Amino acid sequence: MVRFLVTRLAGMVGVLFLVVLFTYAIFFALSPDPAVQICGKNCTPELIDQIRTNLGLDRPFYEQFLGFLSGLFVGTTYGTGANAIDCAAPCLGYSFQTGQPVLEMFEQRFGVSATLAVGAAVLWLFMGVAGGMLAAIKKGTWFDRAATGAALGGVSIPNYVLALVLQYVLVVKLGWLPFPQAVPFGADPGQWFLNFVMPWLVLAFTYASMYQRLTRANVLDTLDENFVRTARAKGLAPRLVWRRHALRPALTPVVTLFGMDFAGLLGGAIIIETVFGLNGVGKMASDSITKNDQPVIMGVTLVAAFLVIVGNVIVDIVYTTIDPRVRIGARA
Amino acid sequence: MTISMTTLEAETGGAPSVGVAPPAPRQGVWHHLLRNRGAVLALSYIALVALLAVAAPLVVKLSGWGPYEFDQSAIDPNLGGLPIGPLGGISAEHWFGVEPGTGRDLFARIVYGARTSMLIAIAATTLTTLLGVLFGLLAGYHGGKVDQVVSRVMDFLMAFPALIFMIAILSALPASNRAPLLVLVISVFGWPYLARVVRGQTMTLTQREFVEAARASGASGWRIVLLEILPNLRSTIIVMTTLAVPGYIGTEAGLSFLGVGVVPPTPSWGQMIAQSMSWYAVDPVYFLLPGTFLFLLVLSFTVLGDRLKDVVDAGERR
Amino acid sequence: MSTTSTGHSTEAEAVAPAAASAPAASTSRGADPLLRATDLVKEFAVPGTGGLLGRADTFRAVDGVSLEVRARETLALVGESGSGKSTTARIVARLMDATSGEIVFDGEPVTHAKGERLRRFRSDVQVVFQDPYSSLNPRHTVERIVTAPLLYQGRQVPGGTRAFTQQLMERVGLDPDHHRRYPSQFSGGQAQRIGIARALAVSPRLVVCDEAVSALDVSVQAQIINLLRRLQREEGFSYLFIAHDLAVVRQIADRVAVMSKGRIVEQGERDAVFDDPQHEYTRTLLSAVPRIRPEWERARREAAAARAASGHAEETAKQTEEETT
Amino acid sequence: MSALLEVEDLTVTFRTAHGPVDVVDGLSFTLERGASLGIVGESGSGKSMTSLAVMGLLPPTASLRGRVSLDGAELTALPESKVRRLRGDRMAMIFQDPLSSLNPYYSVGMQIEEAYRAHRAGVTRRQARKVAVEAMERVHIADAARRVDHYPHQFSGGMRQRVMIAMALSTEPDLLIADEPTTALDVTVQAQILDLLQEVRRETGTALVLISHDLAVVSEIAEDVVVMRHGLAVEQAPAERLFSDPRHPYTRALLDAVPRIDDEIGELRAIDSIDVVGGKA
Amino acid sequence: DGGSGSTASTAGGLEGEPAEGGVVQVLQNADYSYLDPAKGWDGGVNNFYRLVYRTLTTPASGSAEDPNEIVPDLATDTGTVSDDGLTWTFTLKDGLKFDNGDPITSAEVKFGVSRAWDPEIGIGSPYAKQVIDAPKDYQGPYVSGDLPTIETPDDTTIVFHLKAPFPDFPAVASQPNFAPFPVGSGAGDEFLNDIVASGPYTLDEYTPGSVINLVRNENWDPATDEVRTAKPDGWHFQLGLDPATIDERLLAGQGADVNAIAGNLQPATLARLQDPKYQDRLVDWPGVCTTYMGLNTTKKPLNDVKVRQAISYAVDKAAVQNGTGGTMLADIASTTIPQSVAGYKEFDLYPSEGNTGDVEKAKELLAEAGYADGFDMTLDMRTQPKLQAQAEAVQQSLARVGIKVTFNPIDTSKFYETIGTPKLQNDAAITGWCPDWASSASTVIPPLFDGRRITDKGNSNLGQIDDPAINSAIDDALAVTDPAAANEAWGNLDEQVLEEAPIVPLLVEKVVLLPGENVTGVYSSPGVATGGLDYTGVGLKDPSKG
Ligand SMILES: Nc1ncnc2c1ncn2[C@@H]1O[C@H](COP(=O)(O)OP(=O)(O)OP(=O)(O)O)[C@@H](O)[C@H]1O
Ligand SMILES: Nc1ncnc2c1ncn2[C@@H]1O[C@H](COP(=O)(O)OP(=O)(O)OP(=O)(O)O)[C@@H](O)[C@H]1O
Ligand SMILES: [Mg+2]
Ligand SMILES: [Mg+2]
Ligand code: NI
Repeated sequence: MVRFLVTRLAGMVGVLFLVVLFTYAIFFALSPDPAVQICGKNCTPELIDQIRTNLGLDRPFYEQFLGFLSGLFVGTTYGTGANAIDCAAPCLGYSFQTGQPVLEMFEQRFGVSATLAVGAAVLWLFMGVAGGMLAAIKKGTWFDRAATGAALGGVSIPNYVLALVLQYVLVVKLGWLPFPQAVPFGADPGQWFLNFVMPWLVLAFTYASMYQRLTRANVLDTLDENFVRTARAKGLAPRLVWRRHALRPALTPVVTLFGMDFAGLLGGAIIIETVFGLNGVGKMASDSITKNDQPVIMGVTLVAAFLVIVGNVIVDIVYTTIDPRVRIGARA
Repeated sequence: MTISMTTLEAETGGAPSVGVAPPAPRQGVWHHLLRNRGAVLALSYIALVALLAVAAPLVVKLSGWGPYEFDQSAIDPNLGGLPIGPLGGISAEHWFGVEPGTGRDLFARIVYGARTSMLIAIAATTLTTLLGVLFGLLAGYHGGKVDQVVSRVMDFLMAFPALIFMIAILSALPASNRAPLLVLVISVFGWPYLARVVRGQTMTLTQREFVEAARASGASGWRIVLLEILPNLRSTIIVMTTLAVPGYIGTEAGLSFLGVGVVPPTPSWGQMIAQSMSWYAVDPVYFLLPGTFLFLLVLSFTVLGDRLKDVVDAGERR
Repeated sequence: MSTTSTGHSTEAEAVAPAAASAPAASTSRGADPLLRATDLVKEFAVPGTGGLLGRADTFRAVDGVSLEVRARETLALVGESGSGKSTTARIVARLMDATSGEIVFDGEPVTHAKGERLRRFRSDVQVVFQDPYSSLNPRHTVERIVTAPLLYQGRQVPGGTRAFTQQLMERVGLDPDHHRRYPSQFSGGQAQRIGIARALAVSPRLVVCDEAVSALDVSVQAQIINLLRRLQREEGFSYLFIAHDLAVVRQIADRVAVMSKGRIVEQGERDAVFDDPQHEYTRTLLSAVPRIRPEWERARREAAAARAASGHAEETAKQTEEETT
Repeated sequence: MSALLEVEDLTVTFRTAHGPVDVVDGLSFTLERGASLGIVGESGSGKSMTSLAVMGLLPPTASLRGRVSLDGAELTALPESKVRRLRGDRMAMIFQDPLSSLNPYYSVGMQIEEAYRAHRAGVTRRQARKVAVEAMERVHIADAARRVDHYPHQFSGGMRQRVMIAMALSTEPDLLIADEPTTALDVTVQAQILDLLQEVRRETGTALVLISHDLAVVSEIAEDVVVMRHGLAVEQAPAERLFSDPRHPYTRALLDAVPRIDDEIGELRAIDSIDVVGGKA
Repeated sequence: DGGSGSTASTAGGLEGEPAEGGVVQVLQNADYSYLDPAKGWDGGVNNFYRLVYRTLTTPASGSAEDPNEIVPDLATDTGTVSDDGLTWTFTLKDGLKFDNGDPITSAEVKFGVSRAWDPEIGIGSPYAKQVIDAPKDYQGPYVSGDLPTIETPDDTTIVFHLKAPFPDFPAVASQPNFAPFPVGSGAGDEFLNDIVASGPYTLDEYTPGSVINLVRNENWDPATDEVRTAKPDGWHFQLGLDPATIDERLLAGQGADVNAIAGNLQPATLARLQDPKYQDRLVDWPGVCTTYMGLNTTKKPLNDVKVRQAISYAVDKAAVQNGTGGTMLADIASTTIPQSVAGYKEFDLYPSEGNTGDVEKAKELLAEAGYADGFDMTLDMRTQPKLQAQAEAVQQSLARVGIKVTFNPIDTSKFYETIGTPKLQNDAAITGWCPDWASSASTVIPPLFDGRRITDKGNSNLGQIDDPAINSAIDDALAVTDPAAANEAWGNLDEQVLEEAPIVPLLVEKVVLLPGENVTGVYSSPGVATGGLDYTGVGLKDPSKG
């Protein structure tokens, strides 16, 4: 187990390093001169050079990259003298647009993304897994057809279209819900719920459809397993056969997928946040892309990748608790 | 993006079992597929869109308006450029109505948009399939170090917040010709999902005795891979590919929606949806048309992939 | 040279008993054996151990195995599951490299043979596997399958693919008209014949049969055993015959080697091993074989003989006769 | 008093894409309490379907005609819920492949307990666990008290099959159906399992149906034997009669084909038909 | 006839005087660039700065008689100039305080202005640096210390020494970077998320990208301020909203949205305003920013004036207007100086029927230039719906005369960098220009057409026209001290330049707003909010609502 964890973590660090290097290199090569951005609307070539020197942009790639790396661990100071900006470890750089440290920006927006992700995840797990299970037991019935049809539709409809249609119906026409705004839970739990419920629904719908299909297929496969036949041969009640013997193995792949999807969402649901104007990480990413705020894009990419990788490791660890074969045979 | 990358794998259920399979002869698959109503409908719609896409210039000659021609007489300058007439300006002249602001013919733009969507999705699918199969086979067959390297690269690509990164790259790169770039970027992030499945199956197949038999017969590594293993991946590849197409159609639409799709004035469905979104209340036809076309195309490919998978699985169980 | 002129072991006289146990037994026979393996060792890394740092633990699947197969004779390798039989077979067939040890084929060392030498070795040594379906590529037709070895060795198919395939199929007792069928369109026994046909395609001198009949039904098993025996008689092959079913081994082997936990614990002429097992493990193995009670057997044979005498013979014979070409 | 198991004119039909197929065709036999019956036949002859039909576990695409009664109760006429209560209690079954037949997610102890508790209302976990340990001891699993918490993949093939037997025996059923219980096992382990089955029968008086394609295996255990081919019982007789005086040509052929360890080295009598298992294609 | 824009404008106001109290809701898509007035400088943030910062002078309130005028703010008047035009002296009012109660003296004003020279902070309005004399290597107070060319003889007097006479200096003194700063403060990132308020409001909460909350600055004395009424108790800015959602909310006007104001409506929303219930809160003002297409005169064949004139004739401005949202959102332009800016002169050198372009004339000119079969050219463009529609309209209309326009789509963030770098600039680009103050065209003509201002980077003379005649005419116009005479000079200069056709004026985008029904005090401010809503006068009819 310990060895497994160590190997896993070492792999994770390796992948993260690759992500950092790759991202940094790409943006180093592609992005327009940040000095020009900082310099603003009316700017002279001398001023640009001045800014480049101050930010160390005139140094070679590897030096800048090492600087960035060391910033992650020990922090950095941007600029010199009175104008120096301290960026404490882990420093992901600071926004050329707003001058804010990227990590701070991230922290400010993470709440919204997390709320979105958690709420949607609860919904989609419920809808997807329960729907998939029911459809599998009732295979061939009208319920199965309806649920499977809805899931097919769900994976096919772009969520921005769905978002708009829902907003038009629920908010504009019926007035049941407000236009979504990121109301903090602490401020007013009721409003918080009303404001988030539509984004949750939209976000959850696509995933729920996917999970429904996956769950249904897995459960059907598991029902074909010999050990389910054994359980039936023992004379167990159908519900028990179901719950105990069919579901647990069937849900294992769902867990893997969930880990990745959820971690991915924490890194920002870019379209939903943009469509609903919720200031989460995804919105921040798309805004910074529009403004070409390179350090922010890079920061978001890194943190999002970090979350996905950590998510994977967590899934692996969770696996060891749900699947005894992995638990004991850390060697598997 | 409508469909996250992980879907693909989920839909095919990770690694479908490699049956000790019957030939599953081609005509058998067709024969069973054509008996399924859903599959037939899906195929017909795909065929229709493909036909429209291929014959776009001809079709547009028939309908009378090109995709880039402005028709100022069809819109009302005093109402923000809203199409004149009910249903978004649908008329004998403009079969699907016109685009607000420009008066361009929506039928022509949808037909040409089909070109873009299909072309990009199919090109991306081809490229991902090539990459995915190649690397999947490499990793699965050789195992050991090769597998380690390929698997790490896949982990790395899959760990990336692909959408954010795609947008960032696409918006940063010079964009005179976006379509190949889109295909490239989509493929770079897409192949690991196929490769993972191919790798898994190759690993099981490599354990099978016929591989050993081939080796005992003196087959070299690449011959085993190409002549012995690859044919057994056929159904997996077909199914995965069919299921990948709707994903990429969705991805293209999503990227276009976020403003990094194909270069205007070339129409694409995603771009049309993005532009039509603000008009949904006043010109619902404009909003619904590209959305419906897209929805149906994605749905058709998904249904087709699903049914194909059923047929192939059933064949393998036989 | 062996005095055994056919694989028909009933005729085989007892040979020098010196061949009894482990280390290289080559001295007992004047001539060189067709294949000689000396001191084979195979270690596998235990998966999951080792990792980034440190060496993986190893596990010895084959631990100092020496054996030899003589021309036109059948050496059977028996032992329980996991004793290292298949691993030994793979090493001998050069499908896997031994950790240490040496293999000599037809007087030439082939342990590390490469290129042209390995190619020749490949056409001299062929393998028939346990699971007939698994060992045949489900996506290839019989034609593809049986000509594959020639293709892989870059040789011409003598007389054209079709004719060659049909002639091979006839030799193993398959309907030549089925040459375009896929393996799944055959029964297990038929599929196993395809596997044998593939081995025959390159006219090998040694055929390694790794549990070639274990997966088959009794009746089908009998057909295949008969076929293998017939081919040995006709073509003069040597077999390295791996099995866990001692009853089958008794039927086909000239000599027997018993493996346990990666080692050969007993080796000798068939009847010597069966009638007078020296090693405790061999005795356990023998006693575990299920048997039909001898008195029932006797009664049945008598009844059969009686029936034959009373004229039912024709009918029965038709039903049960070994099918031949 | 009626026999323990009576099967009368049992026919199992599969609905397939190419029309209905009878895989068991008019099979009848009876089994007395404590007796043992062997069913032999080549692969695909319908042995497993027969046993599944008795247990009421046929796949959904199969339908059944004829009559199966256990201890006078006509299973084929009972509602599923009633049959379910008999299953695992009065009649139990063990399957060919012990690894896939055990749920990898639960400890073997839990799986045995579960079988027991399903039919003993009000049994505490503790009691059930004790039964599980005892059952495991009875099938000679050393250190049962500790191993009860292990998972299937931690056992060897023979031990898994023992666990399956322990599970089946935990409720002391009247009837035990063993469908090819030793096919996946080594000869030595096979011998142990066969001994174990004999021992269990002796000790508990459970009637046994042993299914195998290996005539020698059946001959060691069964008192009566049914020989099946293509879904039909071609011959049914007490073991001694069947083995010493087989009447049906197919039975004879089958017996001739068995390789013998003791003598008779020579051409084996094989059944002359390329299509013996032709049904597979 | 080019004056189609003048009719549509509403004076603004919406019935009723603002009452004291309440919170104004501002719905906005983008966050403000910077809270620091030395860094930020665009129509939106300048408007916001007026709520929290005061400068020496400031544009008049939107409700003033002449909203284009520059009026005193911290200073008692708009400054006194020396005879040589090189020295400007301002006197501060009494009783000025920061939000913490500290008095505002000339030292604080000087300190604030001197921050403009800091290379990293002073990235806002460039005028202070351009016109005020300073040591060559001066880099702001944090690096170089005191700036000797600004003198503060006493607490209320501040004297600026200029490099050259600049009659518009009062307008320069209204730029955001003339806001006072406590001496020594504001280095590095100190004012990233905070402000030192001198105006009527101060910052209560700021979550970048989502929320800005302003509350009253208790130390602001209304008696010292003639521009701001500051009736509401606070301002609540909701940032990062989707433009379509903003419109939906304005239309729906639920809850606190009755107190909401926002930027321009989307074209798609216009068709929904026909309902009379929206008509009386609809605001429709002419704009001050000209949308034009620059023609790179250094590239062949655009170096030929005939070709440029042909393009000027050929462009279908009506189509461009439709793509922008039709007549409600844009007026067609034929001049560089928009109508609402002082100096506007009405003329149309390249007229056509219905502004759809004169294809005949264009073809004629092309033939004369030797391009009867047309030619290929590349247009730099941004892939945003409106800008894309404009580019597509131009592409279509030029196709009529055989000119094939290829797009070079550039990401929005890189657009100005690309077109502002002559090395990267292609044949043409569509962009806009807003004057920095509306009291004179001195921030329209020189930056766009002065050949001596062409720089390697950050160039705004997209035509790259460097005509000695125009250059000297610009010098002359800048030197005119009489405002009326100066305005006339600019107007004539505009016409003179367009004869050369270095740009094609396309449109002046209008301001179309739909404030919540409880909002009043709605006036246009050409000077500070580029023609948009002036925040300083806005208030609520009934503070208890919403
Ligand atoms: N590639 C491998 N990696 C690791 N261990 C292996 C490998 N192949 C075989 N082994 C191990 O080596 C041992 C011997 O295996 P081998 O297949 O030779 O046994 P066998 O005698 O053929 O058994 P069976 O009768 O089950 O076929 C077994 O314990 C097996 O698990
Ligand atoms: N789901 C199914 N649909 C159609 N036919 C089936 C199905 N399952 C089994 N069969 C057929 O039923 C017949 C009897 O199968 P059964 O499993 O009883 O054979 P068996 O005697 O147990 O063989 P084996 O020794 O291989 O286990 C076979 O021919 C098989 O092909
Ligand atoms: Mg083996
Ligand atoms: Mg069976
Ligand atoms: Ni069919």
